Amino acid sequence: MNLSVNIAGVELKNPVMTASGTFGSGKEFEQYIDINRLGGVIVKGVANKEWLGNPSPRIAETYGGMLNAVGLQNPGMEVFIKEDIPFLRKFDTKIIVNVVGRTISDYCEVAERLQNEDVDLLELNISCPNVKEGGVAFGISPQMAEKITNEVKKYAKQPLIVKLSPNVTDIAEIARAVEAGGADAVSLINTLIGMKVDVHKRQPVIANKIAGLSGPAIKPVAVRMVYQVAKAIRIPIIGLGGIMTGEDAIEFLMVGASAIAVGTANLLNPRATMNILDEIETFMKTKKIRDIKEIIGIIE
Amino acid sequence: MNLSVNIAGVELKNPVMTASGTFGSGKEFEQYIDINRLGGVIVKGVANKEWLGNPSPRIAETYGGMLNAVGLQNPGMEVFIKEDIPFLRKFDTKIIVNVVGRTISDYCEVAERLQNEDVDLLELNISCPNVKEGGVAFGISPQMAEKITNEVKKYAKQPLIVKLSPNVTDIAEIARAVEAGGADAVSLINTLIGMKVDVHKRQPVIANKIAGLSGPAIKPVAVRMVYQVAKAIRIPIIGLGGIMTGEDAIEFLMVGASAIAVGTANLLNPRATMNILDEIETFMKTKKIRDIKEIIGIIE
Amino acid sequence: MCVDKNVGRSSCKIIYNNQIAEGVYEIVFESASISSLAQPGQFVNLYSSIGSRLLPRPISICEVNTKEQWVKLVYAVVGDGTKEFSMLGKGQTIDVLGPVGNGYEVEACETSILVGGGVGTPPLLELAKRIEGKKLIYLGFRTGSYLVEEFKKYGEVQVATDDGSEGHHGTVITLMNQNNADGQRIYACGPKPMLKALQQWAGERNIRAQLSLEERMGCGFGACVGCVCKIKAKNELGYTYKKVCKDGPVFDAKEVLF
Amino acid sequence: MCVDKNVGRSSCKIIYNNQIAEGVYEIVFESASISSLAQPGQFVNLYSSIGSRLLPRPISICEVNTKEQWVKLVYAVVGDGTKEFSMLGKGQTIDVLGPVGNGYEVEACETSILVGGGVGTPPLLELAKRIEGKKLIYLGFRTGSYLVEEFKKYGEVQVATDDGSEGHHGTVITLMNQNNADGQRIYACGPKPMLKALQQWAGERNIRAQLSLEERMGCGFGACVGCVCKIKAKNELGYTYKKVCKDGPVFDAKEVLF
Ligand SMILES: Cc1cc2nc3c(=O)[nH]c(=O)nc-3n(C[C@H](O)[C@H](O)[C@H](O)COP(=O)(O)OP(=O)(O)OC[C@H]3O[C@@H](n4cnc5c(N)ncnc54)[C@H](O)[C@@H]3O)c2cc1C
Ligand SMILES: Cc1cc2nc3c(=O)[nH]c(=O)nc-3n(C[C@H](O)[C@H](O)[C@H](O)COP(=O)(O)OP(=O)(O)OC[C@H]3O[C@@H](n4cnc5c(N)ncnc54)[C@H](O)[C@@H]3O)c2cc1C
Ligand SMILES: Cc1cc2nc3c(=O)[nH]c(=O)nc-3n(C[C@H](O)[C@H](O)[C@H](O)COP(=O)(O)O)c2cc1C
Ligand SMILES: Cc1cc2nc3c(=O)[nH]c(=O)nc-3n(C[C@H](O)[C@H](O)[C@H](O)COP(=O)(O)O)c2cc1C
Ligand code: FES
Ligand code: FES
Repeated sequence: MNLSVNIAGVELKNPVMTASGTFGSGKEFEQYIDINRLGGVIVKGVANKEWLGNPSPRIAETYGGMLNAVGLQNPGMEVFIKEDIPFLRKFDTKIIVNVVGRTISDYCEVAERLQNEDVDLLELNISCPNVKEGGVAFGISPQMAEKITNEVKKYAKQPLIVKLSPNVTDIAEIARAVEAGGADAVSLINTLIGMKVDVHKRQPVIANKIAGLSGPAIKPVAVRMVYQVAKAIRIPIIGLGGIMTGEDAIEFLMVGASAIAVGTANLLNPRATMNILDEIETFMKTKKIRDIKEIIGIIE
Repeated sequence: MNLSVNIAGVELKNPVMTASGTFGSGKEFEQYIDINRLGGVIVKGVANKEWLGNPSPRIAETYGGMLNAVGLQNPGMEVFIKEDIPFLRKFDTKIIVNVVGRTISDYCEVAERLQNEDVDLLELNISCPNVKEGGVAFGISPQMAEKITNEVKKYAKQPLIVKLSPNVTDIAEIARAVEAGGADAVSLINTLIGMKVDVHKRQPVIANKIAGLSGPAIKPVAVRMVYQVAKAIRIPIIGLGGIMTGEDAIEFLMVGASAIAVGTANLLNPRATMNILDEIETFMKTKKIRDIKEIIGIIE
Repeated sequence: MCVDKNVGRSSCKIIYNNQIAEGVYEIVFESASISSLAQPGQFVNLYSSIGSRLLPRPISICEVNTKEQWVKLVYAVVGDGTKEFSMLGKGQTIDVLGPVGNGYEVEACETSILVGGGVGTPPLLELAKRIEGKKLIYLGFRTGSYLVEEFKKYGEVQVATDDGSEGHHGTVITLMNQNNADGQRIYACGPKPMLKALQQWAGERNIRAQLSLEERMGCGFGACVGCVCKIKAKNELGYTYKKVCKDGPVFDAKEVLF
Repeated sequence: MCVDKNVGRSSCKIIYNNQIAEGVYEIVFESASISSLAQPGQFVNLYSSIGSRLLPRPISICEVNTKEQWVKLVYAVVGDGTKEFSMLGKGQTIDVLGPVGNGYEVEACETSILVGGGVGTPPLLELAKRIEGKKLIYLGFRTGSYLVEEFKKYGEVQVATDDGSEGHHGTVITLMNQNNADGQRIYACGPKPMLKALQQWAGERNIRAQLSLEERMGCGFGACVGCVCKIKAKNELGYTYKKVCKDGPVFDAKEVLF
């Protein structure tokens, strides 16, 4: 049984990765899972400098989903390079760095700094709904998305994935723009923008008021967008949004994703990725699928 | 305790309505609920002529939600006028007609035909994701949305609500456009576009492939959009999307909706609107709120 | 006691819920209203108690007892919802709405033919009870059988199985042909291929057949227009969409466009 | 038997789950790993079995028995999740992950002061068991009390209630002042206003105090950075955000910025 897939020249041993921001850099998961089994680890967002993040509360539960407004709290790239890369390199898995910034040059600075670091892929996060600066604006305009991709490409030594926002009218248009800008792959979806009110306290549950909606509730939107993007571009797609089970993962592969990432499910059960891998393998065995690539994009 | 609210000059006895397409014209509900208690009934989409709708399967279950691709099956306005208006007029509630069309003149034709009919409000549906023709395109472009609103206004005798699509980058922009076009109110949200794949059969679950996602899963997106639109326009808002309980309804009122509509919940329990009304009344009693208008838009 | 109103979605107490064949369960619950209102061929909506599974699971009414106020259903475990139901036990409750749908029109005649396939057999039981005259009952299963003894109380039962594990080895249709089955009315419920074959069978013999159809449902009581099937119509297309949950599930075989 | 690894989210069998005060429940479940690993001040994540409620409910560990391999928690019903838990019974299971968090640093000294408020009292029980030396235990409640008898086994207990229904009429802080409470270490868990007042109280007397904080959680084991609180830092802002679930829930009072 062959589960390996290829994303922009990087061979993943299987299509199961962890979604940025839901796995830290893996340290919290080491005691629960065998990180070696993962196709790749997409680490939490890394900026050029330390970001403090948003005030609390940052989390709310919604029906079948959750809201978060962490605001990309991270200690900055130097700490990441010093602490997280050596930790992850102990494992036989690919390292994908989620890059965040406020300005194009912030992003470029991170890409440049990572040039000679032991990192397999970069993921450009232009779609975080929880920070006012830059991030979002780049993800919702095709012109801006193309431009930032193009600029960062000049500094990136590793292949570049661009992570798309679902909060747009036409995601295929944005995908085409980043493809034109030189992206080597796209990942989608980031969180939908949502809000929740505490009707007793008469205030938003989240300090930041608006927040990112993730979890199984959003899966149908994510599947639809991956499907639409797969019809629009030729570079590989990493599909994510609400994946909880092996069958969820297979849905994304069937509509055209070459790999998938598990997000919220990690938070609800640290062993989620292992279960999903097991379920994919069982599915393939039962259906006599010898190579996972047989089912990628089989939905017309 | 005063629950009445005013939408574009029409006084509703309470803010609880039924969402278009989830209540038919009420006939299926007569045996389960007292239709007189409803603030208003928004009937299923009505076109100038009979629409056949989409092939089966039209429905799928998703995590905390559902997909539908009914495709606005309806017998056309003449049947509606002959059968449904007289039925609904037996009850002491407002009648709101959801108007659908393929071209601007289709919409205008329905508005014109209803001029002298006993109908309280029109709701222009420019946001149904399940029909290829017209509908969607009008809802995702501010220019088109303004134009169609403006045209239909010329024929409409009743005040005009425009129903907005959530599948856009900037819903506030569309809301401002329809306000400029002369809309008397807006309602939001219609369904998110989603998709589901049957991994065993290797095909989309819904014959139409893509479909509209509704139910509690989408509530955070709906609340956020109502909040954003409330900050952007001055005409009243009807809030909907995933309302299952009285507290859900109150969330929408608090972020700025003057009334709400119950959709998917009707399908899951035909008495949903009655329970929601009871829960709103209990909430008001417990919190000593004398007039429902006290809490409309209290979230900054 | 007789209840004359469908009371909507309500919680019903389970009397028992037992496996009667591999992956097939029989559930009996208390309901004054459903037991007194139910007509053969109607169904009920069962609801999950897991918040993430919202839609109704339509299950045909197999048998009711108006006096003892219970309702019996037979269902196969095919997915998460029916699996959840299968784990319920005596004394627990389940949310139910019904009876819903347009059942069989029971017509008096000399010989009626009842044809059931798989979990399409249960709804024929209450029907068999209520039809007068001679009844030829053909029951088809993939493997094994269930409810056969119950059916024997009301008519002459013939069983066919796909794997030959019981009765005739083959489909109910080949069995009917083999037996030269003859009657004035056909009542059927089962998988689409069986119904399609029966439509032809009945058409050739000019026998009125009533078929019970299935479709995915959004509400199960006529509100969403989600569960439609193609019914012949005199328009350009030759068909129109009708609701399985409200206009059906039982349709005249002549009307159905498969 | 001793288990040296946190086994992740797993299903635990409930030994009992009883109401011990108005809206307050005591649940005891089996877990070899949690009972052997737990440190005072650590907590576990409880999970709903309703698919629509996904997030963990963090509940402090009240008491464990390593030999009998059980874990006791005490929780108040405040919302849908805790309401669901309250309906579970003996023999049923519940999904649990833990122990998680950074508990109290137990320091030997002559007199320790333990201060609990409401459902902040339970975690102090296992702590009281494990601290050596004299223990002054102050427990505050809105009305009534619970666990008081258990605490009496380990130290001198004083109770305060907001409504005067039991013990001192007022807060634990006023009670402590009244008693001229004195000691070298303070361990506290309870509502924010109580902790804030204690921070000041301890600061004025220069006593080291450890406070257990609460925050809404996304994962409860350090992965999401969702549960942060403000901890003093030498940067421009004067603070940084630390994770309550991992860096805490117990922090030194001197570090916390309320
Ligand atoms: C009018 C009517 C009467 C029925 N009576 C019975 C009965 O008496 N006994 C019985 O065992 N089953 C009956 N069914 C089928 C039953 O409703 C489905 O098997 C059930 O809803 C599946 O639920 P699930 O959650 O277990 O499966 P899911 O996980 O939802 O789906 C599993 C499989 O079941 C199929 N399915 C799902 N929903 C439906 C549906 N509404 N109609 C048809 N197929 C569906 C899907 O195609 C899927 O492949 C009836 C269906 C209808 C429409
Ligand atoms: C480290 C830690 C230890 C805890 N220990 C205990 C304990 O031993 N006993 C106990 O009864 N409670 C304890 N709590 C609080 C408990 O986690 C919440 O009461 C519970 O999660 C509420 O769940 P619910 O579904 O019933 O309420 P929800 O419907 O989710 O919310 C109801 C109310 O509870 C509050 N709440 C929700 N989640 C949290 C949370 N994570 N932290 C604080 N408040 C919250 C909300 O503000 C809301 O007003 C602890 C919390 C933390 C963070
Ligand atoms: C707590 C949390 C933090 C996140 N942080 C990031 C981040 O730093 N960078 C990023 O690109 N996406 C971030 N995301 C988005 C996820 O990577 C993912 O795109 C989204 O949650 C949808 O997938 P899911 O439904 O499987 O969680 C975060 C999501 C969550 C829930
Ligand atoms: C089965 C179904 C049919 C619908 N038909 C219509 C329609 O005819 N016109 C319309 O404007 N919206 C239609 N909608 C959208 C709803 O009115 C509503 O906007 C949407 O479902 C979100 O609300 P909810 O989550 O409460 O269902 C339909 C929704 C469903 C589920
Ligand atoms: S299922 Fe809703 S109309 Fe039939
Ligand atoms: S709750 Fe996720 S890091 Fe603390």
